[in-house]
Amino acid sequence: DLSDDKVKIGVLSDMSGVYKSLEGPGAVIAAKMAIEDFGGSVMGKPIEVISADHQNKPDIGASTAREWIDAKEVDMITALDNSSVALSVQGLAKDKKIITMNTGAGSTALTEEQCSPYGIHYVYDTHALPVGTATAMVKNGGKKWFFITADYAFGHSLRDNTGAVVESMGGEVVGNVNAPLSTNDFSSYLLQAQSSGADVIGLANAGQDTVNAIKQANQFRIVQSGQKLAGMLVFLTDVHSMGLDIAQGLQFTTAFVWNQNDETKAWSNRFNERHGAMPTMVQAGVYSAVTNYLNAVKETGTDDTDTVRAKLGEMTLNDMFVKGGKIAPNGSMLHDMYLVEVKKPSESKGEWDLLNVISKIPADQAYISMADTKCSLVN
Amino acid sequence: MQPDQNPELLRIENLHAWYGESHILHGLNLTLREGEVITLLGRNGSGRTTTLKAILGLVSKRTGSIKIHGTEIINMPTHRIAHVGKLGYCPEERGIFASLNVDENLELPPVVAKGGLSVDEIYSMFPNLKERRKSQGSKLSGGEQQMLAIARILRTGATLLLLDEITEGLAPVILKSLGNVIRKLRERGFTIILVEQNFRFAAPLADRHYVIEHGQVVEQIDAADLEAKKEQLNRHLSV
Amino acid sequence: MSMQVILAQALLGLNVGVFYAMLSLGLAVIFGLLNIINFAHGAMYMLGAFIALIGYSFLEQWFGVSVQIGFWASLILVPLLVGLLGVLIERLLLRRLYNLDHIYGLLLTFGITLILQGLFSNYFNVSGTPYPGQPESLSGVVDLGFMYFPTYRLFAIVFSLVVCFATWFFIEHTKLGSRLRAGVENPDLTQAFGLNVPLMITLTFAFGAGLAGLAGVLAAPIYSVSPLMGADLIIVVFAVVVIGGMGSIMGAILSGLALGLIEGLTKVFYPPAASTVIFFLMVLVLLFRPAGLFGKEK
Amino acid sequence: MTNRILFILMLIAGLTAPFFAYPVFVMDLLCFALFACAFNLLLGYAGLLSFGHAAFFGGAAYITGYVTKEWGFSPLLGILAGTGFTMVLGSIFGFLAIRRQGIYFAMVTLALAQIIYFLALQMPFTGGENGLQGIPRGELFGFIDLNNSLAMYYFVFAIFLIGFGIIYRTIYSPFGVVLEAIRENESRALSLGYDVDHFKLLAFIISATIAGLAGATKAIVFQFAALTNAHWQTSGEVILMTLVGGLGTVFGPVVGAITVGALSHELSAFGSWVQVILGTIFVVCVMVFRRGIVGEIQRLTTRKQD
Amino acid sequence: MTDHAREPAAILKTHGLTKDFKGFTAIKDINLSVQTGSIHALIGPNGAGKTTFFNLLTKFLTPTSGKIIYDGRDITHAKPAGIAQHGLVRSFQISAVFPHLTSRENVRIALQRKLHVSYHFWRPLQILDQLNEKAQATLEQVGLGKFGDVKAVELPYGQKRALEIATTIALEPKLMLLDEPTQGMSAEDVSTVTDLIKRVVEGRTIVMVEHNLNVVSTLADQITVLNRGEILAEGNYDEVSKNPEVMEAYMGTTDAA
Ligand SMILES: Nc1ncnc2c1ncn2[C@@H]1O[C@H](COP(=O)(O)OP(=O)(O)OP(=O)(O)O)[C@@H](O)[C@H]1O
Ligand SMILES: Nc1ncnc2c1ncn2[C@@H]1O[C@H](COP(=O)(O)OP(=O)(O)OP(=O)(O)O)[C@@H](O)[C@H]1O
Ligand SMILES: [Mg+2]
Ligand SMILES: [Mg+2]
Repeated sequence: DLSDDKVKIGVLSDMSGVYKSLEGPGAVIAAKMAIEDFGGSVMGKPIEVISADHQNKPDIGASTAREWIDAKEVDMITALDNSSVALSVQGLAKDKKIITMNTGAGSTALTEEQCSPYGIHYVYDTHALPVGTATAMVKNGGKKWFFITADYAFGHSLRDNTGAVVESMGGEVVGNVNAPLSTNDFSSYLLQAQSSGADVIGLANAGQDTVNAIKQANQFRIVQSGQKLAGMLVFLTDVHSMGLDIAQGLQFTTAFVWNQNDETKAWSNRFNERHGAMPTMVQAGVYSAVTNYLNAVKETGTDDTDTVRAKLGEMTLNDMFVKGGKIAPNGSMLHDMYLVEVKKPSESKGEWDLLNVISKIPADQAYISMADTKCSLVN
Repeated sequence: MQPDQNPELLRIENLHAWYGESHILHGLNLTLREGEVITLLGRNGSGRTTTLKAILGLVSKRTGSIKIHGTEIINMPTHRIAHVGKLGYCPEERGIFASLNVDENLELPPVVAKGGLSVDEIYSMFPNLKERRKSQGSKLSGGEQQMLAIARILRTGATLLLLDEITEGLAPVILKSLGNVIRKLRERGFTIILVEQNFRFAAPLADRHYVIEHGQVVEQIDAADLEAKKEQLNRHLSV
Repeated sequence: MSMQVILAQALLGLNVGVFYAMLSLGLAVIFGLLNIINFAHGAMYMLGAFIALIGYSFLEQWFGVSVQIGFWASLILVPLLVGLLGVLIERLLLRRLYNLDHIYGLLLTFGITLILQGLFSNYFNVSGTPYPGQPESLSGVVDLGFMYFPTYRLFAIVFSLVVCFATWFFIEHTKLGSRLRAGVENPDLTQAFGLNVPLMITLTFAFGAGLAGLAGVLAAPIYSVSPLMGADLIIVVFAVVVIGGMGSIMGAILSGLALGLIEGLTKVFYPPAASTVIFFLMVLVLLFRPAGLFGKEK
Repeated sequence: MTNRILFILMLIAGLTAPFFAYPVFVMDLLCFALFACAFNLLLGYAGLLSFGHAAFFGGAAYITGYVTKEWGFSPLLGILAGTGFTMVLGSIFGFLAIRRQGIYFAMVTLALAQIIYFLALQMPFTGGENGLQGIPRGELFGFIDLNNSLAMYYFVFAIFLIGFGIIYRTIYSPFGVVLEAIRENESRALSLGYDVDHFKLLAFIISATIAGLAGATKAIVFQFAALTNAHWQTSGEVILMTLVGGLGTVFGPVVGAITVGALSHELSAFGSWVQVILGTIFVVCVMVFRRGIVGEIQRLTTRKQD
Repeated sequence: MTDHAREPAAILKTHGLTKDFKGFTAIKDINLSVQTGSIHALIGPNGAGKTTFFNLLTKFLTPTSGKIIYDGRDITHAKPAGIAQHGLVRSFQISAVFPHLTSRENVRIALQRKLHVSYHFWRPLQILDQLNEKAQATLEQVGLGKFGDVKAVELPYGQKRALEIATTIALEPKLMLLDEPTQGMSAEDVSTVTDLIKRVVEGRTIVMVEHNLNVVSTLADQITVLNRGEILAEGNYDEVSKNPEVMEAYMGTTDAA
């Protein structure tokens, strides 16, 4: 049976800031599509969506989530595209016994040090990202790295994990500079990176920050002067807004490529019609997460948190977004990732035809194994 | 010169003036010919300063008629009146600009007509000021400020001067020379309205005295009749 | 650290500094002459950038007119438009507050800032939209020997410096400055002398606003255009004006440039403090020279 | 008389509120109301515009959060620690700022607050952008579990009443009278032998302390201390609240905080339009309702009596 | 000079007091002594330095060099609030009241200081009621007995002046410093204020700057004439007004006034 006679899903996302275009309103659309495709109701009871802007502020995120849980009968919270916000909401949801299915945040702390029995990390994490990208770059001779890091949980985590990968491959981290979230002038940081003598400038940031940094590197002719840029977290929309002229050749890791097969294409085109842009991996991830949550509710016949969470842990996830995905006890959703490269302008056959898949990174390489996890729920 | 033959310069009829809600002038009438010097006498708060301000449009509301050289100015914005009326104003409490130095204060008022004094002439008339040319207005002594306030309207070429309590805070020695300045201006054909507390200073200078009470002219005394009407005057000016 | 690195960072600092200078100049003109703390100055800057952006990219999409206003045209048009908004704000709102405490002007402009920011946040991403209209002629790089420097940024530096010093000359070396100061100190008397004070005040405010708008256009090709671009800047610019000495035109220009440099170098030596170093300096300056570096003690 | 009636109304509203509204939200309002009252003491009664009060509000939250989370302080002790911290911080700020006048004063407080913001961002214990999360609500006096939202609510309401009471007393005290005199004519007060700076400093410290009390309480309520609370926009918001409610009136800031808080909450679905609406309210208040809600009501009622 | 002979009775003395303003010496090496219980007037042509001297005495300016001794203590470096606490109080050229307080409250502010509760923000206002009687008495002394509940702004000019004096004497000053107390007043107000000063002087000392010679001649026991920052003459009215240097520099005549 269902609490309050309905299932309510909360989409808590950045609706106005740096991450707006990669998750934001698109995530709400994806959630609604999931509900529609599910049939609009479960066990004859309505499914509702509620959404809000966390403004990238963990306190706002947490207090919104608190009110959703206390006063608005929300059963599951998704999106959470900012690691600080995700950590605070997941922490709160743990106390309040509510499932969070974070699709947007990256920090591995969510499934490691601060893992929660009700927190699911769905699309990617800062361990999965460098495995493909950094490995490939170091292999191609990029031994010395300099990081420009977004100065909060996600950036730090991405930098540390990438640095570890680089060093494990015999590379070296020669420097780092932290830039505040939502910096609009990276020139000073870029010049510092340039003068460090590094082979690779690792951008441990995301969204608009990455776009700005890459564009400005182009203005200052940094790549032309012989250094490589490594976008550690790049979304489809970022490539789209930079344009292929600037972005071509950039390699990065992603969980989803919209035009990979007919199934993804079909869904993505439907999404594009409603949203006006092709889905990013996290938007597609919201669709998948909501769908699977509803499946679990339907199969167990309840929205009781423990029951649903247990069910999710047993299921093998198969849909247009994920094939053979498994949700581990620490909350990490284990699935394959892809190393992709941005096409040359000449290769592109359309506005959104931007990426070539170079290789697949199997789930067991991408994600921290249950043997190594620091999550207290596992060991 | 025979001012009473000269053409009329200023005619005020039935002037009413308000500050916000308070009605200060109640139908004031007054006429002035070119070259005349008159005084406005009255107790504190009788409305003398207000009369000058009303001429300049510095009250919140005024009605009636004020004509200068035949031009009606009752509805004119303040900044045009000085030009139209060739008028210079020396306010009560001096109105020296604290943030400007002496030179800047002196050169601030725009020229409204030809024939004003040059800066050099002015400094020779007020040597104290010359010494302090670069001093900020706020740093002048009270008396120096008073001199500067008069000096600066002599530069503009104005021929109608509205002088409000210019003797306030001045040492007797300065008062004397100030008296001489007014006399000289008078000889040069300036028309002057003096608002004065210091009757001893004003009496020998003026052609005519107006006594104001509660925003109306209650008495008008020609210089010639002054002795005869002394009694009346004292009654108006003190309790 | 090599000299080259420091030189390169100094140049970038100067690049930031000219924006500080131009903005604090406008603020100083408005504060120094009108005694108003224009909190909306940052919003005017943002507005300048947005008008340029809309003129370039959105006219057709929004209004169905197929014109595109290029960068050079914006450089002239935008300051006029922002100045016009300044006229409206001054005439309709600020004018009624002159005889009240300073803080009401500050609060009013704070409110206006919220409105403008909110309006643009509804239509534009707060993290910024790129301005694509940078003129072709300025799109290259200049090889300075120790670094490649984008031509446009060099242009922005030179152009702003010219504007700043021209303004300074205009205000300090013409009678205008003293008339304005007088008009603010005692508007009634100044008008009684025959000066059109309301007009002077309106124009001054509009000029200050226009300067902010101009800075916005100049900034658009460098930074992405965002509804919040002015909000964080304005606080820094306040500090610049205070350090320079409130009301001192030259003080605003010089301290703007200097603080840009200092901030730039801080980014190299101790990046976390870059956004705060100015406030430390401000506290120091106020403790030892309360009227600011170039201000006159009252 | 009117104050007494208003006080009773406030008491009734405060006691019953959690039965009508979401208690956490009401607690949030109470914290802001107290913050605004503290701010009002300074601007409305001492004539000092501080643009840096967020430093106290936010600073106290961090200290309270840290000592309860890391050192295991009880919530009450934690709040006292946070408040005590702002008392010290307020003394330092006050000492530096009080010698400056008018707008310079506002600027110095703003600069000092920016430095606190910087520290909050950089110091390891604050968690930077992540904020200080997971502050325990703990137990009051060792047996009242504050995770119970009603218990928490009445605890917050009691704190509010205490803070409000201190401010009320201060306004209507011999000290308050001297403050008023200083605001009216500073140099005259000086020449009567009052050491004006000392009075301003004391007012500043009281205001900072109560602002800290509000911030510390908020940290316990939300179990969170975040940068937002120390940001200059929070300093701006508290001005808005005070102005809307009525500057220099005892109850104005309370009404203002509730009005502004409720509005932003109700309108939050409209995204950035909230800002536009708040901005418009700001402008309207400055232009036509300079007395604020309570101030206007007072004027109307006194007029009727005349 | 007879300065030394008068020394024991002097409540205020200056030694070589000098004030420079960026190269301009407004006050030069002034040695002045004010006898206890007297009314001492400071006159002189405009720009002579009277206001500056006054500001030095009241600590609104700090001297460049020299010393100020008040009631046996060196107050050269005291703070304005400090000297007031020792009974040296100034009144202002422009009327200085607390405009939105009532007359009674104005006076109470002054009386309150002696209660030593002014920092007590935890005490209720009612403890100030004990001052009401004294306040009323002080108001009556200056003829404002009926205006206790009137706000200061609403008082006419002359009464504002009286209120200011009431506030000043409420402090029970030993030495009052008055700067042009009759400036801008009509004849009637001048005489009211002059009377008032005469009435309140008992047991106190007054130093005043004044241009109105009538006032000076009726009130002052001792006159110091300043000119260009220096003392030109000292003495009572008759002595000073007959001094030819004074006549030239101040009155502007060479004949006796
Ligand atoms: N700005 C003002 N607002 C309201 N009332 C005013 C204002 N200025 C003057 N008054 C009032 O107007 C009346 C006339 O004032 P006015 O200044 O004209 O007097 P006056 O004859 O010049 O006397 P005084 O010797 O005081 O200068 C007085 O009652 C005064 O209180
Ligand atoms: N702050 C200052 N800076 C520079 N010069 C000053 C300052 N204050 C006063 N002076 C100058 O010192 C001289 C003495 O000024 P002061 O005000 O003491 O004169 P005063 O005797 O009071 O004259 P008055 O009777 O005209 O008021 C004047 O020439 C004045 O310009
Ligand atoms: Mg007058
Ligand atoms: Mg003087």
